[in-house]
Amino acid sequence: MTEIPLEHVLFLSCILFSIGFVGVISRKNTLFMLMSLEVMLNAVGVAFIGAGSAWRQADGQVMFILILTLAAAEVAVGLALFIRMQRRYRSLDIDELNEMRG
Amino acid sequence: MSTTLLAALPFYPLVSFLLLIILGKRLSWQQASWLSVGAMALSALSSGVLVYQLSQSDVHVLTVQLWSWFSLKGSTGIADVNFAFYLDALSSVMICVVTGIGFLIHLFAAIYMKNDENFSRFMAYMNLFIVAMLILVLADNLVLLYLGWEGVGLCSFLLIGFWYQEKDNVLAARKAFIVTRIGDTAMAIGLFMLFKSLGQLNIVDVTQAAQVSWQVGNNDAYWIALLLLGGAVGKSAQLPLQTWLPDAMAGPTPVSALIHAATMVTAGVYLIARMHGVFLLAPEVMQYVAWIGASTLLLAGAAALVQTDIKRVLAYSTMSQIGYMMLALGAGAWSAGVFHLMTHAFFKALLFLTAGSVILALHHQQNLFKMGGLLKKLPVESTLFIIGLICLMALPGTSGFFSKEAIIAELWSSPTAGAGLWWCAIVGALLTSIYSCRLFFLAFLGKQRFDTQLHIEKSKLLRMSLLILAALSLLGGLISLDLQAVFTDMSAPVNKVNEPYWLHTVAIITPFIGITFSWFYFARYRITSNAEIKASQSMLSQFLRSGLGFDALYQWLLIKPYCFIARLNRRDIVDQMIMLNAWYVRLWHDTLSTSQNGSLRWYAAAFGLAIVCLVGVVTL
Amino acid sequence: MMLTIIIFGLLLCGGFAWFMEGIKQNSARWIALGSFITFMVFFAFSIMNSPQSFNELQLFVRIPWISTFNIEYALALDHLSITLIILTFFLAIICVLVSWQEIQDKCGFFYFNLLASIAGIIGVFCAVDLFLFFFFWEVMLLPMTAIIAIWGHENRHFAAIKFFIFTQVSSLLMLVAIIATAYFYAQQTGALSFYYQDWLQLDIPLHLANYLMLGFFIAFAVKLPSVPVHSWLPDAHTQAPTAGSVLLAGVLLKTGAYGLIRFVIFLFPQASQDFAPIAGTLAVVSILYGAKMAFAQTDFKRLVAYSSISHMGFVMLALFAFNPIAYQGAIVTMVAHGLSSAALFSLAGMVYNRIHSRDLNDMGGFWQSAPRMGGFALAFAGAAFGLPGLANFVGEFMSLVGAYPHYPMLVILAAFGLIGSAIYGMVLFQTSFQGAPTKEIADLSMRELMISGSLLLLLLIIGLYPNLLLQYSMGAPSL
Amino acid sequence: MNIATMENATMSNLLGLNELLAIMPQLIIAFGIALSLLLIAWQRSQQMIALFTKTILVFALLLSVNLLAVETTAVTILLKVDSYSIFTFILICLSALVVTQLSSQFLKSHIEVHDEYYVLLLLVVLGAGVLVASDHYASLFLGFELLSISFVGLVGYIRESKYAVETGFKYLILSATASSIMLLGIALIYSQTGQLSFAPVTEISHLQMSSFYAVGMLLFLVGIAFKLSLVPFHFWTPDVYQGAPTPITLLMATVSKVAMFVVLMKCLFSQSYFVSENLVQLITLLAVFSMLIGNTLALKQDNIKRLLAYSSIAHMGYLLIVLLVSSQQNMAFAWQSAQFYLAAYILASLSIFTVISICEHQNKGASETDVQLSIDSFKGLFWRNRALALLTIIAVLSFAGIPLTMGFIGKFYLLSHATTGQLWWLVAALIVGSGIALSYYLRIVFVLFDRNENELSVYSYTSTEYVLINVFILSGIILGVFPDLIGQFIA
Repeated sequence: MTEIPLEHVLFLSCILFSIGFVGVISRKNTLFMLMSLEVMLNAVGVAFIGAGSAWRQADGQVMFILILTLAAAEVAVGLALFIRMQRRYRSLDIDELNEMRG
Repeated sequence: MSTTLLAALPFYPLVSFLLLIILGKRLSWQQASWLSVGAMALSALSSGVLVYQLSQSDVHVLTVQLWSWFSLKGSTGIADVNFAFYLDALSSVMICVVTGIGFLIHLFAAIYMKNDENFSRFMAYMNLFIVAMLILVLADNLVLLYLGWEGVGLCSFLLIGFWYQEKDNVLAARKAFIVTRIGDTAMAIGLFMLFKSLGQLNIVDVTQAAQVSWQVGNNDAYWIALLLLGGAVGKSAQLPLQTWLPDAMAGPTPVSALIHAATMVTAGVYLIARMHGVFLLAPEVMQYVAWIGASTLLLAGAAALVQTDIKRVLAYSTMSQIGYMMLALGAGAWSAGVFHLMTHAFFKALLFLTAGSVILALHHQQNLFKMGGLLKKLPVESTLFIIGLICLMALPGTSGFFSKEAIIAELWSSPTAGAGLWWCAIVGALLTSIYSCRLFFLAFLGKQRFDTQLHIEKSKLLRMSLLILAALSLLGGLISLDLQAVFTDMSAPVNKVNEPYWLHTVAIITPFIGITFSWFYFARYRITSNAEIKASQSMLSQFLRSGLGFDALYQWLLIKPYCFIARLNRRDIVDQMIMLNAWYVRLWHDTLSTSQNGSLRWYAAAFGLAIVCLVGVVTL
Repeated sequence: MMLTIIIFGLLLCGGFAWFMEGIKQNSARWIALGSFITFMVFFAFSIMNSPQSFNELQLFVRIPWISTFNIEYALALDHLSITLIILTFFLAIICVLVSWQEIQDKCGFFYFNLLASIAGIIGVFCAVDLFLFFFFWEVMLLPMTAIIAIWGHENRHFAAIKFFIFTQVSSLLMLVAIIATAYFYAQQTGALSFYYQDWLQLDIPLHLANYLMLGFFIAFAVKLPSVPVHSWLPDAHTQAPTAGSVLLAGVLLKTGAYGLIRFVIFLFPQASQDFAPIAGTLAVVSILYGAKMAFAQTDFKRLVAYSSISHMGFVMLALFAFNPIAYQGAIVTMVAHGLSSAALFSLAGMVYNRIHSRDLNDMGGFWQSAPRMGGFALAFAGAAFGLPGLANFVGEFMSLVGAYPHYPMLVILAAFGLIGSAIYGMVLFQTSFQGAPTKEIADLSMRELMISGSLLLLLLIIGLYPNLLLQYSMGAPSL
Repeated sequence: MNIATMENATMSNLLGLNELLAIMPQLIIAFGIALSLLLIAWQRSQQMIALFTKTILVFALLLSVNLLAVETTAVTILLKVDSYSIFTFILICLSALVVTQLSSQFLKSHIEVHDEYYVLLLLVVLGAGVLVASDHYASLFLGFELLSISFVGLVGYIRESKYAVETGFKYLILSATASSIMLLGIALIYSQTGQLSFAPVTEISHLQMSSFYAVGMLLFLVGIAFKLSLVPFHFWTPDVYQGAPTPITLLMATVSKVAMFVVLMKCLFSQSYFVSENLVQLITLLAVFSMLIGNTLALKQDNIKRLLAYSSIAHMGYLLIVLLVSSQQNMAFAWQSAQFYLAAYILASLSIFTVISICEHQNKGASETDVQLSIDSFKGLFWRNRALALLTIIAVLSFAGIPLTMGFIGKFYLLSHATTGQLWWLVAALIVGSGIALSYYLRIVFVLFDRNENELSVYSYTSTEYVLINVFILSGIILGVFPDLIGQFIA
């Protein structure tokens, strides 16, 4: 079937990435921030897969697997912190966490 | 033998100065006065011997070099400046005046200042002054002359401000020093120009090099002579820089007698006389000298008419007499000018010292309108004062007559002076006689306007010194100065052929006209009527009394703006400009630290913003 | 070898003094005094009987130090540095004597800083490798800043920081110029070198030489305070302790002038000749501005600080006149200003110890109760406004005579500085010592008499017989 | 065809003995981690785990010291070990050693046993080791992630401290975003060049045009810049430095910065990036901004840790000068200056943080969990404890770049690099930046000498700390006066 041009894939991943980034910036609840982090990482995965297939190499997919492990590790640590925040601040609003300034 | 005598001349007063300063309070009055007056006697004696030896020696010049000061490796070879003394006819006259009159004044001062508690400090300053004056007069190069010049300025500052407890003495001393310093700077610039064009600073070499390399009216000669004139004007209190002399009367009277009558104020005249080689090459500057002399002459004469303080009258009269000397030098009558310098030293010292003893008698009362009728009370002082006055007025026979006539005679046909200046001299002589008579009537005739008991000083030494001075001022005219050796070379013979015949007669009778006029005009001062006599407060007399408003002019023109600028920029604008940067950085700190507001979402937003901008930078 | 012994010897003595203070009270100052005197005598003797004639730079030691940039530890001496080193030693002794009673707490550390800064200054005067010169140039700053910051008066931190930043930022410019010249040398001859003698043979194209010369000039103009960058000096002086001010005015300003001679005029002759008119105007502006500002001050030390800005203006004017007489005049002015400003500052210290204030309005009529101090004050104020017979006059006269053929207008303006100096000299002397006696102060003690006496004696000797200094610099290279 | 070539390449690398030897230090750290996990399972005691970590680090250090003379060997296409990476790894191990010494002091005040702290520490060192030796984007990615994730754990380690959660979250979210941005950059680069290794790309020409490559390189740089806390991306640094426990702040300031910078240099230099004009412009922009804004922000800062955070931003700005290389032979000198400057920076940070942690330990009352040291808490330190004050002075002067300290020679290297490269803008920014920096560095030094402080308690510290302090003082001065001792290692 016809070859999907590389630029389309890259544009897709960039758009997906900026959606995730905007999610991190706008969301007030920490859980949703973690989720949008995931969105960004998956967008990068798409880009790697696209690039790998364009060059007929397996490196893209190898990198994607590594990214998956990274995402998992991050979320694990993020959720641990999420629970401690819930216990200490009784709320999940990220804006609670701004005592250090100046 | 004579060279060692010459070399040692200034060292006697120097040694006594050092002893007086170091031992200071431990010396009793006798020891201090013996030390200082003895040193003066020694130097007077040795200068007498020197003058005698000079006249015997064939080449009429004595030089001695003590040590080499420094050497200026200029473009035109090495000009080394060293501590060396040069004695010729001109400087022999000067050292005689300085040491002779100086000795007499020291004698008078020893008794006059007897009960002042830091007497030794006073005599030390007087000796230091004599040292500086001798160095000035004997210097063989202009830099050593400048050393004496500033030394003399410093001593006049110390002596004017001797009673530094009162505020106005302090201000008078400061004014004297700074005004003379302005003159000295002009002279210093003159020296720089001189060295640049001639490469020499030694007086004899300068005169010879000037003859060789410059012709008459040369531009360099013009500027150098003008600047040297600036120096002389500053030191001899001539027109532009004369405001300090009347205030200098704040010092003790022997100081006024020594410094502000006999020696220091004549330093300017000596400088011009010594550098006549340069001045002759710049005729316009000689005209300026003449005009400055004439205008100061008239200004001082007018101011002296309305003064209330006896010492200020004498101060203005000194200023006008030095105006005469300047006029003489300007007209090219070098030896007449120097002769007048000598005679003026005699009678002006006499006048000041007698005024001093009068003031002492009246318990430091200097206001003329508080004196009167002293002829009967102080017969000796008044006779001496009369002798001084007649010399001042140049009545025939007195020393003043000979010297003033010599000057006036040369004015009419001299190329750089002329009829106009001659008439100024005559009007000046008229003014002199008027204010002298006014002074005499106010102080010695008329009703006694004081009630305190007179404190008569009976000391023989005082009387003896005054008598010697009186004799000198009367017979001074007979001393014939042969200064031709110094001034022969260039002064072209002045043809006196078409002078009007009535020249001499007018010159002789002007003083008498002045006396008769003031006899009638100031009648109410001399008759013993009990009408109240006060100084006239009219606008004109106020204006004249303040020295024709020069003080106010300089205050408004120079001192006020300088103080204003200084106060305006007290905290150093340049410093604030640099501190502005520090403030600017602190401002940036405050703005930037608001961006650290601690909220995570703001950090991420900033992150994103930065990426967007950088992508824009990279792609475009 | 001798110079290294002196520099590191001084440092060791400093450490020893600091250590001994802990053991025995007041022992530090004796050690400091003793070490200064012994090193001075040692230096004088080794110079006296050393065979070389010091008209040219005589190398003393040259060993490789940082091989990656082949920087060497090279020290050399010539007449200029010998005169300045002897002046430094003399003023160091004066510093110790002046702070005999003034420094009471932590004096061990104080004398350590004093000895360290003197070692740094001597290093500056004899370093011949440019990197080593810069190294000593910065090292001498540290103890000086410490002295100002720890033993200074009320807002000493501000003055110390301002002093340090001014000098540091400008010397960074110099570092850039040093590196650029070194690499230019490497381009020309292949090998990188910081050695001064190699750089002298280098002919640098004019457009590059202008920038390099400017880099050096700015650093030295900050140190020799010329007007636009002078404002650190009054603050540093008012806040520094007396010894600090004596050291700062007496010697640190001379390192700026020394740098100008050695690394601006000799190293970039053509570029500095083009730059000379600007430098001349800067010098005259600092003379007149210094005199005017001095007149406006009411603080004793601030007035003397502005007066030294005015005096150093004469030095810069003389140096940029490229005339042998002016060169000698500059050297004499440097030494004379060192002595006269050190004297005025020690006087200020003595007055401060008695009435605990530097403000001229609190003073008045001291001559009545302290005649000897009044005499010395008059002499030192006389030296400050160039009274002939004292050393400053000879220096200023020769500088102006030498500079006149090159800049007639500038010299005439500079001569107005003489009047300005007379005015502030009068204000300084008369407001404090004449007028109605306000306070009774004790006259000079034996120690203070020794200080002022020796300074006055030196001023008189140089004033009346300057050949002591001049016969050395007679052979100044014909500029 | 591609896979085949790759196969035999890896086959030949893996078995070679000297390749194995080349990456032996990293391997030792990895085994160390596994063994310490076993140790925790066997017996949990605070001293045991600390001692074990120290032995592992010392062992790795010794091994890499005698590896210094090895010539560059490529271990699999992922890693390439050369003398630069070995020297940097030595620096990393040294700072890790000091951190373990300080943290064992730091953790003593908490009751429970903290074994996983040391495991995370070793993980950080391993991550840095991988980064330093990496020659491939994948190994870069692995090292980077290993470093960031373990730092998230370490940063929020002290449970009771009120800032722990906030620091943890801030670091997690922002470093995750940064790593995803970097990955996106790598993906874009990979899509254009077709190779993930750092080897020089064959045809450069068409790359200039494609904006994807340019954006990719930019995003990659942004990810690294975040870690180096350069200006537009520096916001997280002050808060995290203040919130984290002192040894961890030291670890972050030294190990993570050094590793990131060396990997950036390896990546950029090997791909001869300096051909593209706007990348050079970008780096200049970043450098100038970090120098000026970093110093300005630190001006009136009172909290000592925040102040050091801003000063490290400024120092990374100075360091960026080294990246702007104009020619091939200039690159060797660039490596020398970078390594010397990093050594000086690390030594200074180690010394100042040792002083801070000792002072913190003294000031800490029984109750409160963490104490924020401000500059005034150093008041009069010189008269109370001379050694500590001397150490602070040398550290601060070395940061400011004043002679007699190593920092000056580091600044000298940078300045000579900048002047030979005619980077006049950067020289100007350096001079202005160090002018501003002086004002806050001197403030610290002068506070030490304030003597109107009533005589507080004299600081007491254990013998190892005493040795540590004296070693830092001596090395600070000796390396400052005789920089050749380090010089010939780097050359």
